[in-house]
Amino acid sequence: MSVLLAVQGLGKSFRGLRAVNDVSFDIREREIVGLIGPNGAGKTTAINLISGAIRPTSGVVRFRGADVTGMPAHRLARLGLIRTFQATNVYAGKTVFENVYVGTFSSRPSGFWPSLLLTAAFRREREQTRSRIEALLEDLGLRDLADTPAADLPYGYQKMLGLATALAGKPKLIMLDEPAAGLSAEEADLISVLIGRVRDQGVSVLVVDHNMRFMAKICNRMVVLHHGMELTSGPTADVVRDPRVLEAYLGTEHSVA
Amino acid sequence: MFTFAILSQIALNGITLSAIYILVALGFTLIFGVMRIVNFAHGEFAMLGGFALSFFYVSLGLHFLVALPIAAVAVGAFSLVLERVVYRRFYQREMPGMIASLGVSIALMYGGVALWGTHQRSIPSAFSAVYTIGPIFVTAERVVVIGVCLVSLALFYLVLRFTRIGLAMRVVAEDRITAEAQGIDTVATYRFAFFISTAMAALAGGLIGQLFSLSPFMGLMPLVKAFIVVILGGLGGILGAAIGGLVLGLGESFVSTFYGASAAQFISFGLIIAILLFRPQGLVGRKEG
Amino acid sequence: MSCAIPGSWKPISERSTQLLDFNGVSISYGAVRAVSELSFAIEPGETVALIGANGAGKSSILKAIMGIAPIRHGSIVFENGKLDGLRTFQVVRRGIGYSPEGRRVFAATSVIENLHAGGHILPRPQVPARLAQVLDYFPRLRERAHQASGSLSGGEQQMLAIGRALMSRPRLLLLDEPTLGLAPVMVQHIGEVIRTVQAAEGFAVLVAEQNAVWALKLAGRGIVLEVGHKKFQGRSQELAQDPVVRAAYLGTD
Amino acid sequence: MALLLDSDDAPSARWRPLARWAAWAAAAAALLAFPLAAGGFLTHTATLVLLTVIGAAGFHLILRVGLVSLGHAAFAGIGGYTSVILMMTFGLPWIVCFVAGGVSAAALALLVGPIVLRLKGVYFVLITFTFGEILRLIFNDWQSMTGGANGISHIPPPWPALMDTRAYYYLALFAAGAAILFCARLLASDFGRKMDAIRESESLAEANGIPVFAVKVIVFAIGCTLAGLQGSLQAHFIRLISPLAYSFQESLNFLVMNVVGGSNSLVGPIVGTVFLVALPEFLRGWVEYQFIIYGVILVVVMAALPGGLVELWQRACRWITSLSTRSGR
Amino acid sequence: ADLKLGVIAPLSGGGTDWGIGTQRGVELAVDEINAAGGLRVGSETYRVSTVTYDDQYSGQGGTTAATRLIEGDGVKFIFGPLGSTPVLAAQAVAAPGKAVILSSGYSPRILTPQGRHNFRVTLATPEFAPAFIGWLRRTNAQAKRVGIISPNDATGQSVVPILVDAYKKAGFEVVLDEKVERGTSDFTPLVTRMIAQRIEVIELDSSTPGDAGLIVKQARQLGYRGMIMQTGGPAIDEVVNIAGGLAEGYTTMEWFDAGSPEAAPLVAAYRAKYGKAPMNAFVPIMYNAAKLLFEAVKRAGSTDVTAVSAELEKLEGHPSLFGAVRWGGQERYGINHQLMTDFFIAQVKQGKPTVIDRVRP
Ligand SMILES: Nc1ncnc2c1ncn2[C@@H]1O[C@H](COP(=O)(O)OP(=O)(O)OP(=O)(O)O)[C@@H](O)[C@H]1O
Ligand SMILES: Nc1ncnc2c1ncn2[C@@H]1O[C@H](COP(=O)(O)OP(=O)(O)OP(=O)(O)O)[C@@H](O)[C@H]1O
Ligand SMILES: [Mg+2]
Ligand SMILES: [Mg+2]
Repeated sequence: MSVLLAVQGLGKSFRGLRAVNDVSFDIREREIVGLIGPNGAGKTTAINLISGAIRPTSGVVRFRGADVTGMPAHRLARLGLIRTFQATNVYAGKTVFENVYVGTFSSRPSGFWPSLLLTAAFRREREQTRSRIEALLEDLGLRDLADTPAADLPYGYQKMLGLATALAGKPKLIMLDEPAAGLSAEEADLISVLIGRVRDQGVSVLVVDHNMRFMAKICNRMVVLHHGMELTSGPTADVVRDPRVLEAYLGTEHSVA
Repeated sequence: MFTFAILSQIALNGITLSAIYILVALGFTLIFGVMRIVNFAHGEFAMLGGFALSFFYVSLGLHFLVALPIAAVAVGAFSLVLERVVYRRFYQREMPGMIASLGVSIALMYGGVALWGTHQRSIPSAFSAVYTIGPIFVTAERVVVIGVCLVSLALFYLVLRFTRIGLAMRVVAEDRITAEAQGIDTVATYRFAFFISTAMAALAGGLIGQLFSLSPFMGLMPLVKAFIVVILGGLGGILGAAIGGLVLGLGESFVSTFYGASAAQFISFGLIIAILLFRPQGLVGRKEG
Repeated sequence: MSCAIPGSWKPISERSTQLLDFNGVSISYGAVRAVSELSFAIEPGETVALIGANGAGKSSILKAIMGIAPIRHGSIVFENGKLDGLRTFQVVRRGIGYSPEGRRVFAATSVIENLHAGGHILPRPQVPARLAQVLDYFPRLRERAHQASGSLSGGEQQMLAIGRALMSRPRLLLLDEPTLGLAPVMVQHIGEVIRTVQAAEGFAVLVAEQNAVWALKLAGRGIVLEVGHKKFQGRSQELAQDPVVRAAYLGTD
Repeated sequence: MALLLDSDDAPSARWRPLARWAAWAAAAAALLAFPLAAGGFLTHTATLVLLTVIGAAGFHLILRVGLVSLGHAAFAGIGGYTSVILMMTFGLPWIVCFVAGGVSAAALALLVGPIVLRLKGVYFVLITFTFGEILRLIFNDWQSMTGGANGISHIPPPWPALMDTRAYYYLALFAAGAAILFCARLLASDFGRKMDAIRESESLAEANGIPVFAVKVIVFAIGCTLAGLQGSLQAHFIRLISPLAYSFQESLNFLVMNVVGGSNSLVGPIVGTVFLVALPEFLRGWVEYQFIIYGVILVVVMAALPGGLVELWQRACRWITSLSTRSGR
Repeated sequence: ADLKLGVIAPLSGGGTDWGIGTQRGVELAVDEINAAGGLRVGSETYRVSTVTYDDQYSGQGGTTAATRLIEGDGVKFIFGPLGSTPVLAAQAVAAPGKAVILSSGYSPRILTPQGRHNFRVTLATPEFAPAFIGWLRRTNAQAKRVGIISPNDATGQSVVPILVDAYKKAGFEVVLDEKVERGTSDFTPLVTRMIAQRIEVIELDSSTPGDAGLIVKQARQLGYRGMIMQTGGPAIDEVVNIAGGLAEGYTTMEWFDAGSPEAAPLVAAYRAKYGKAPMNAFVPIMYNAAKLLFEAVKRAGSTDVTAVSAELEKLEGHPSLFGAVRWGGQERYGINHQLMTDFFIAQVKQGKPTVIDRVRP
């Protein structure tokens, strides 16, 4: 399996505070990598750096072989690198359907005129998109909410919607910041199944979450951050038994059921 | 040709101007910060302040330094009525709020026309003395203006930084519901902020009336200046307003003395653009949100 | 169903010791009915967990108590005083602390100032001491004391939200998804903190959680909601054993 | 038509197609017949409304990406002066000047857009305000070219036949119609959805692969172009052009029209323009109090209809549909 | 029958004062003639009424107002506007021959040989500037360095060159020429500039009364000792009102000596109708213009635009509030449609406006 994303010596500091410090790791195709670590370890910042939301102070990011360090997020998205956010992932004023529709833009020919002039070709293509979106909503059990304004959804559904929107962009690599947070065990399981399926369709996943049941279930490998630095990394089974990880992150009560 | 004497004269003029700008700007930024309303009527509250002062000082013959605060409080009180019937509906709703306040502005302005006519009038100088410090002329008027501004600036700073109500105003500005969930009476907080804001505008209006002249249309100038000052300083509150005010006041004064009126317009506008481009968040502004 | 026993404790009418009486309350947003005719009670010092899937109505219940969400029928009584009709800040002054869903810290203001805001209703002299106390509960906040809260990590923000709610020395603490986005070790830590503080100050806790495992560990009893109705209620251990509950809310592997 | 308006922008979207067609036909007929029925002055006013609508629509586009430009009127000025000067000093045919008016505004927008669009929110408002005022000062002070504050008078109409207000009305009607259709399509298209996404959350839009900055620049340019075209048409209609008409207060008027009409659908600025240009006519009875009343009306409208006047219409629709459904069972 | 007169004037914004003056002047004349049983033209007797529209001092406003008067209200006689731009705009609408326009804008372009129905009923700068400045030269021989402060608006821009020219001709040196944006209220920088340039005469040109007052006040406060003149924009009362004691010596022109016996009835009528609100120069000017129009209509025996214009031209010598009518402007504008009137030079003495001289352009 070839390397899809390669991060080398990534670093970012905010007024002296080293949020991310010389972090390196790879993600291969069809692989689900977990990025874990205590609160404030730098996970979200790492995702921001990779996705182009903010510029790294040091380090290189290569995606599908090309150096994409500091490339604007929207171009990365079109290259197939899409991320979700820890907090807001929805366009509050738009309906569920419209949210996902926006998600599809990065995966579609975005001709200005065809859509303006409603060419036949465009209309055909839009129909396909429509059905694709409906399938997606079906998958996440959002079908019935298709016309609800995102703002009125309870927290959990908003999470789901954010995921759907990201997936609609047909990513090669998707980076999820706490997708299971605020979801009930049942829903978390649903998501993990979904992510599994996404992977089977040939998408790699970088996932950040504190729900270890969830993480343990889906991750092939894990990278552990601590104070912005890589604490350890390796196969999930090893990582979750690593005493340093238990001490710094998982805590004594923890057990991977 | 521009001797030291003249330079210091210019500086003095500039500082007086700055003082007034800052006074107006503070109230403006307070309302914007707390209620998210760009209050187009802010200048009209200054206008009312001017006429209120002329009522208490000229008509009732109170001492200037007594009449001034009374006028400010009177206008603040009146503004609370508007707060109740108009502004309260528009808190945290920028667009409609902007337009509604524009409506208030127009109504007040032409209400003023109906009441006082359109001709410009003046508030006779309370302090006609003119000191000559060395070669420069310092009118007592201007000293008073600067003094009043310094005092209210200081007070305002202390309140906002070190008192509960100050903190309350700042957190209410950020998230009303959560603030309320801390036990803060947000409605009362709004009312307080609104009162302070309009009272300060009125204070400035009084000073403008004393220094320059009164007319129902006098509100536009303070509004535009406040707008520039606030954003130039960055919505960073007091420090921002203070710096923005000084930059604008001194800038205008020097530029238009050296290069004349029309050039001054271009230069000062050019300056504003330049500053904004180098400091997209204003001189001391933080990123919003 | 071993634990679906409504009568597993005395009916509301017979209890006078109760702190909060949530009595036949319905909550709806326009057409959406979030909670219908729900009743439960909380006794002083006890901890009750509200668990349920998304949209079950957990947050709505807490919001209703806080006077944020409008209630259609029913009444909410706290220490023999009606809460419904009060404005939120008045509810707080009655002695209820609230840590909202999704943290909602004051992003632009510093950590310290957030906590000060939390202490708004305390007599001024008491604030510094209380502040020190809370910072002891959450040493991480002390480290970040003067950082703008918006730039805190997710978890740090959650600690801040809880700390802020504790500032006012509430007799009833409402926590909406307090473990949301917290590292396991931190989840555990928060649980301990809540227990210690509770032991020290004797307030009652009503916690709405997705993380049922944790919630049921923390709470003496639990109420399981499903689309606005009480589905089960019972002692935590019992609920934790119940197969149906396990399947739906604790997760199976 | 139905196709052209398959968008959130058609308040009539809820209607059955037939009713929709009927309505459009009726509206078109009314607009075409208007000058025949109305007197010279009403036609004059109507023409002004139609022309203003073009600029207001341009303003609306910019508003839809969450930006308020207080330099909008100044861009109308650019269009106006360009076209007038080309026609009167260089004697070029009107159509050339007209196009040049639009192009010049567009060019300037593309030039400054990338600079000013680095700013957001109120900062953008201030910089556009400042930029607009600078343009106004140039109009005002460059006397050799713009005739200074006196402006340029005795501007010839596009062609002699258009001396007549009624004739000009139809030109304006055509222009406004075209502009509106264009905007409606734009907003209904994918590009329009991108605009809305940007307004809601820039960071999220960026993450969803929308080139936020580029989109903003394009929208700004299109909006300003419309302003420029209006400026040109208006100058040749009023037959006089002077800097006063391009101050920031005029830009503010565009904002008022949008918000009073309703700022989240294209119908808003249209309704708003009609309302705000017509309103003073109704108020003219009370010379002294007209402005007070005007101000109060602004407040009342905003208080009663936060979504602007279109809300009335939407409420009406909802009411009708509710009736029909009730009668249905 | 009914005769509607149109008035176009700024009734909002800066120029409102003069706008209201214009409106009141016409109304006073109308009241007078109606009281006298109406305007009798041949066999007909008309009840006269007025329709006033605000032009907001802008070109577009002028167009709209004029269109409305002519197309909407079928008005044939228009008083005002008084801003150069709106006047030009209104004339464009009225052409050809739809209405007689008795305006009072300063711009030289207002009178053209083609504009057969356009009259100007106030003196414009080209008429009074030489006379006034000549007077200045006579009264203080030594002064030399002049600084002009004028509003950067249509009037200012079109008038200043004429002033500069007049000053040069009278042997002065115009050292500074400052154009001020509307809404400026702090003139200290400009005055400081003037002082630094050792200016001896500050010329306020067409500054609004308010601005003039402020400039005078601030100049004196900064220790300026020289002359302060205003060639135009008559408003000495407001200047005194604003500058108070500091207005001493401020010199300007008055169209009209409100103290003179001829003025008494008008002043009385004004007081009766409008109370003690200050009566500015446009009241007598437009009152006078209206009476001239009535006379011309009487003589024409019809309300036909062409006929009335012709009669207006023939009013030469007819007695009026400003003395016998004189039409001028032929040599300057190629048409004799400029009403020539004597004007007065007023100066603030012991805090009171005092007429100190009478000048004939
Ligand atoms: N813009 C910023 N300015 C200053 N400090 C920041 C900024 N953004 C993040 N930080 C700090 O950097 C550290 C890492 O933050 P980050 O959000 O990446 O943590 P995280 O691993 O995502 O934590 P969590 O799991 O709680 O979300 C935190 O200590 C945070 O306070
Ligand atoms: N502001 C609102 N407007 C309309 N409907 C709302 C609003 N808030 C909540 N709802 C609806 O009320 C129901 C209950 O929402 P609530 O947030 O209480 O559920 P929850 O149990 O807290 O879900 P979660 O676990 O995701 O937080 C949901 O169906 C939701 O769609
Ligand atoms: Mg994070
Ligand atoms: Mg919830």
